[in-house]
Amino acid sequence: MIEIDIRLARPGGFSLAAAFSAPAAGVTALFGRSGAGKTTIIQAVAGVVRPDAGRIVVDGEVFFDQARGIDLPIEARRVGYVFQDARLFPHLSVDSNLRYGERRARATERPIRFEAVVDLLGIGHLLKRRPHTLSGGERQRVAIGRALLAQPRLLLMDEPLAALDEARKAEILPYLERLRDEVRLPILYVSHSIDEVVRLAALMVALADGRQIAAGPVAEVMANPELLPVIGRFDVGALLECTVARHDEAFALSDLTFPGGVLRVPQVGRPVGAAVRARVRARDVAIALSRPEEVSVSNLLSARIEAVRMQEGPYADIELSVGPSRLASMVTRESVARLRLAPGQAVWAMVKSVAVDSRRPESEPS
Amino acid sequence: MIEIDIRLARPGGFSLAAAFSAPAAGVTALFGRSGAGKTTIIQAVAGVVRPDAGRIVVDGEVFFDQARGIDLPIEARRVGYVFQDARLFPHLSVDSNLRYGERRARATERPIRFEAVVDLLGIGHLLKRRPHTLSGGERQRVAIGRALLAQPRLLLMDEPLAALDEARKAEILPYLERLRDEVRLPILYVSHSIDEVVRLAALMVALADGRQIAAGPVAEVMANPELLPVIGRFDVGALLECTVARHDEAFALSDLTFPGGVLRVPQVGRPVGAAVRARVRARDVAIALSRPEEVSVSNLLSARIEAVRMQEGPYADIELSVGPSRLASMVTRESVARLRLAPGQAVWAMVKSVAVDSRRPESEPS
Amino acid sequence: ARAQEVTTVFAAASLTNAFQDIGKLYREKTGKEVAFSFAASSALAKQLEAGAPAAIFASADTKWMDYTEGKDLTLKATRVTPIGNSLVLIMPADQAKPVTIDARFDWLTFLGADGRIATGLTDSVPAGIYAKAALTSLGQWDTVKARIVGAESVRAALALVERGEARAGIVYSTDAAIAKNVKVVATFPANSHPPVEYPFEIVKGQDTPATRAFFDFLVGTEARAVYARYGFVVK
Amino acid sequence: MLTPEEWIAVRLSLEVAFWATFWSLPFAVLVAWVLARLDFPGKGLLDGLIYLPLVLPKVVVGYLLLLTLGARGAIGQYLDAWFGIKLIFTTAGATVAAAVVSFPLTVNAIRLALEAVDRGLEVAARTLGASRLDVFFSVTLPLMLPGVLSGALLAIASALGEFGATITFVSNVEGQTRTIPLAIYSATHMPDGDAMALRLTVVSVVLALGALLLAGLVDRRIRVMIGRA
Amino acid sequence: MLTPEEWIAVRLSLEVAFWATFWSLPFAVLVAWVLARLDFPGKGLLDGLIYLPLVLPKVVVGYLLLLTLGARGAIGQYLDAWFGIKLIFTTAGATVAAAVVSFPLTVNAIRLALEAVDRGLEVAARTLGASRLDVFFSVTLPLMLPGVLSGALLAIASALGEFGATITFVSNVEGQTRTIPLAIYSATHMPDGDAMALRLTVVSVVLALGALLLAGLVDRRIRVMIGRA
Ligand SMILES: Nc1ncnc2c1ncn2[C@@H]1O[C@H](COP(=O)(O)OP(=O)(O)OP(=O)(O)O)[C@@H](O)[C@H]1O
Ligand SMILES: Nc1ncnc2c1ncn2[C@@H]1O[C@H](COP(=O)(O)OP(=O)(O)OP(=O)(O)O)[C@@H](O)[C@H]1O
Ligand SMILES: [Mg+2]
Ligand SMILES: [Mg+2]
Repeated sequence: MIEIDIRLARPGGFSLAAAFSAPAAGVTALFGRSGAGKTTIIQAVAGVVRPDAGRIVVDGEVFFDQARGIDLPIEARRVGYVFQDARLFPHLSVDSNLRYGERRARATERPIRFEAVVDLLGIGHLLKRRPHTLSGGERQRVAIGRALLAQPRLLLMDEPLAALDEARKAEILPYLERLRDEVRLPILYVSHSIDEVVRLAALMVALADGRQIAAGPVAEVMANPELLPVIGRFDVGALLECTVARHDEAFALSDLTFPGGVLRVPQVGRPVGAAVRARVRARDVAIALSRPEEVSVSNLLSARIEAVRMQEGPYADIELSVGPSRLASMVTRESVARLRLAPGQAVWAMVKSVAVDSRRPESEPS
Repeated sequence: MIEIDIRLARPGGFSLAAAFSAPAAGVTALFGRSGAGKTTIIQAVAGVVRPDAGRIVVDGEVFFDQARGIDLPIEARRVGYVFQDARLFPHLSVDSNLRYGERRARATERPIRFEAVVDLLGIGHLLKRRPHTLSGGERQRVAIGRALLAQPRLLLMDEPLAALDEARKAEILPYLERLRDEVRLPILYVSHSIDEVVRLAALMVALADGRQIAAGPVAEVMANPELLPVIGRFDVGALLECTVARHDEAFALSDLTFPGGVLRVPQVGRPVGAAVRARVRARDVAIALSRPEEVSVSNLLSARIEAVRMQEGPYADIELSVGPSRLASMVTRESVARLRLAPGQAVWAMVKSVAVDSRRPESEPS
Repeated sequence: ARAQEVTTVFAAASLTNAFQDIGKLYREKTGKEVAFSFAASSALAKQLEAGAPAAIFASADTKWMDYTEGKDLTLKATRVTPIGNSLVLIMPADQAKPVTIDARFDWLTFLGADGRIATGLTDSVPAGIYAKAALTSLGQWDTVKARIVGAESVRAALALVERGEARAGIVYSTDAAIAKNVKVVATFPANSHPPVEYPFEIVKGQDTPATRAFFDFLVGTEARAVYARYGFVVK
Repeated sequence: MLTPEEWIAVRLSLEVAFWATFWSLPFAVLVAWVLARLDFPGKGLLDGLIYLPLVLPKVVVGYLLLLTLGARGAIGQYLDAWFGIKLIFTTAGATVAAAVVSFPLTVNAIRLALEAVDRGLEVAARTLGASRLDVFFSVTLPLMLPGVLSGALLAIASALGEFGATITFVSNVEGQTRTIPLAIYSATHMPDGDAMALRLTVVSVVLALGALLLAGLVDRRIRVMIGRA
Repeated sequence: MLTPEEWIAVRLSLEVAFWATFWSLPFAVLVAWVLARLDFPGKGLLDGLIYLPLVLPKVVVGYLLLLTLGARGAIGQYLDAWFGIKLIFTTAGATVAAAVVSFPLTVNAIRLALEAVDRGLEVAARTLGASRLDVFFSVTLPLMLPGVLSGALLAIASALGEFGATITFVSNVEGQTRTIPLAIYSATHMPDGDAMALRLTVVSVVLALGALLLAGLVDRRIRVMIGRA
């Protein structure tokens, strides 16, 4: 359990107030525009910046408590901090940089292994090099490795993947998921990529100008209209809590049941009966008045229009219910007019299998 | 016209060889995985790194020519360089940082104005601050502004937007487009975001391990299968060269004609008759055997299957021809089996309007 | 520029007190300006050699005066030696007991197990040079050599004795006279060392009436009174 | 409190320290820059030459100055003949002696600060159109100011304490070259000199503390200015 | 080439310079760290105290050493009584004099280098579990090594040239305290001493250049090591 309740003011007018709690394992995303205060919160948790007031408690250990005068030194907090700038030690080789924290770490039950990290991050060929000879992305990968190998009990990641290419991101994300789940490592994660957030995070804290505008499960927070400009119109969508019903090994697909229906998605790496979460982007949901036949779209869900909201530009947001579950669809206003879409109407929601991201949720917030 | 033909080796085994040319105005994207050599090329053009051999010519001016012993000093090249790390002057206020290059710039016909840049980047409230008090994204924005205000004749941007939130990116991208078109500023652009690249760039140079694996118009290069892991499976797609046929002001939509059909897309800011480019992602294209009725999908294109390629996992790539144009569709292998999709078959391609990105192409490569 | 209007006198540092008093008297009497530079005779000689525009050179020993003469820097014909000094053995006041220095004096007993004798550098500071000469002529140099510590100036040697760091010191009687907390316990026999003399000469090319006037004043009766007051042996 | 003579020595010391620092600082910055940023044959020799005044006994330094810059010296004779500059016996000469002795210290301090300046920033400045010289004045110099200040402080301090080279080069002339250390030296040759020596020592200490205090304030300002506070 | 006496002086000078540097360096690093990283009342005073040996005429420094560390000195008497350490008239004393005089220079160089070390790296090290002390030895010290080296070089150079404080504190005892500068001083005060002074000056210069050369090599290595080459 991570409890954060801090206030602090910076010279120059910026002030921050945030209060949220996160489960002992799992990813909590910090989200907000540039300058919103994300790094500041991470710094406060690491002990790099001292809040003016409040408390920070991680796993029952008080990191900071202004009232009781507690302020644990940085090194006693054992947080793995991936800085927004990599901060590699220039006088050490990549290898020694990686080993720096490892050598100082306490013994843990399930240590994060050097070879595993080096493989994952693809930095094996760089081990003998000096940081100043690395490219931007290479530097960031080494920084991630260094933080992981310190065997932290809390991981603070400040836009760790921003400098990386998609392929590398795609490799690192599942590893972070595994850490989250297997090592049960709580992670505070700053990212501008809603994809990363949705994929990794259970909780999300949204900040604007130092104010905490929302905190809670990712799906709820993302529904907050204040966040639309930050997330970007095209990434809005619904999250469905599902159960793995069946695997289709031949086609590498899985059927997920959710309250109200079934979703056919690219195979998920979880056993039948396991809980998974599926993200269905509004832009990927089309609407048909009658059941379309002979289409490549595998998911045809019988739905009811709950609301139609005209938006700026050509867009309209349609809120759908599929049984007790909710879906969102983004269509053009013209389609609304053409199909005469209206609340209460029974329609078919068309969702391409390939467009559904499913992920393995970790222990949910209490 | 920018001509680059360079070779250089780094201690530690990395060697680079790249040769491409880019038009005098327009954006050329450098694309490749972390450590591929993107920054190295930019540095060579800026004069920060000296190639072992080759030449670099910009607008007829020889920046570097190993054979003729020419190596123009950095300051004489007048390139606006946005560094991967911001490199703001710590002893100067944000205002003075911005003015630094402006004060040293030559008079130009269409100067980039201070107020415009400050507004665009949303850094007006930071002008009096010192760099060390800025957040990561704020720093990067100031660095972009500083480079622009130096009134460069060539812009070198090394992942300039990676640290920014979507909303900010969405504001800056159109401005860069305007610079590209109105000031006719050539731009070399490094980015991991294929969205940015597609939106801005006419040309694309793909690098892997210092080798240039492809160079040419974005659409062609993106078709290169070697690039798939870098671009990410979900961002693959087709680019259609279109002409604006009609605007539908009421619904804020535009009709674009392309060889073989018409696309209905969110309104583009170009007059009727203008050329635009539309990007249709493979994941956004569904296939129907008969023309679906009463669906929200606005674009139903009569197409022919040219090829069906089974991929790893659940995926299959379908190559479609719509008249003389090509489209790509990504479906599940199961759909291929269910609909018995095969080359030669006549089908309908369903493309949601909201899923089409259209952009204004600048002068194309010669 | 100022060196032209006033008479500049190069004087050995040990003449500091006396010359300053004499200069004051001269100023009061004639209204004319004189300026002094007090430093080691060697430094002053070298400066003269380098063209320093001093008018009068007052050395603390004959060697450096011979040196400047030899280089044709000072006028041999003007040499006067109005004062001298005697060499004395001093001890911290609280341990002082008079002794007699002669060829039979037992230095090692006098100094004890690790007592030291402080004096000027025995190869460069005049008092040290005379001390070495005296001990040599008494046949005792080799015995006490290891106990001698050479200071940068007589004043520094005095400090060592005053502080009790050295058991004894060999200095000029004039130095002993101005020191606190030390007592003269013996005077070296005058014949044990070359006479301690302060030769004065006019610098070549500076033999003007103004220089002459002060040069004569330096050896006049008023000046001699001042020398005597500071313990010099006036000739 | 102080006698008029002592006041003269104090004033003179301040003058010498100020001018020695003032004149040597630009050269020290230049030399530090050359040593830190350029590579040329004979650089090692230049480096060595600069450390010489530190390695040699100050008396020898003074003597070498006397040989070169004295009225009959290798350079000194021309200084006089051509420019009418007389160094021997003059405050100017004392200033030269102080400057020469403090030079290695100043250069070293400035050089260390210079080497810590991020070259990436210099490159950034050049991409913004600044020439090397411009970069130096607009980026490098401001960022190394703490080192320059520290160098200046060392120069002032060592000028205030300089004795051997001064007395050997320009002698000990009241009002011209008799700075505080020389006055202390003279005081020790006077019967009642101990009190004077002590007073002057205290004055030295007070001056040094004053300079240090001032430098501390300036330093804080500079650091705030260059964002390193 | 050199007389036996001169050889003794050279050997002694080297010994003194080496040990003075060796012993003062750790203290200099400590003091520099305290001055650069801590804030406490009286810091200004400590700062001032450290510059004192630079500001005061060296002869005064030597005299103050005599008053405190002489056999009858405030501290010296206990050094002798408790530890049997005798400084006056000994090589150990000459070493102390050289160390004290060079201390401000060493501290200043180290401090400048220390202040240039990026604190962000120190913070990063602490997040990785390193205590402050650990951070100092594993991050700060390596990164400031060029400054420590430069400080050591200054210490060696100024020890080689130290005269005033040495002769005043420990006098000129052959084989114990008669270092090169003392020998040169004597030589310059002898009418026929020029040749000897010149020889010893040349030796000083050669030693200094040697030290510089060595430092240059070490410096290059260090810079490569810390990635600042
Ligand atoms: N100074 C150097 N010495 C040795 N190797 C270097 C040096 N600078 C860069 N390299 C190597 O050259 C290769 C290309 O580096 P470059 O910075 O151009 O990569 P990049 O494509 O910009 O990668 P990224 O996306 O991670 O920033 C990398 O493998 C890097 O390790
Ligand atoms: N040392 C400082 N002094 C004054 N203001 C500061 C300081 N550090 C940060 N700030 C301000 O505090 C605000 C929050 O900064 P923070 O670094 O937490 O932002 P962020 O959310 O991480 O932004 P980004 O996405 O751009 O990194 C910003 O407006 C920034 O300008
Ligand atoms: Mg941040
Ligand atoms: Mg790069």
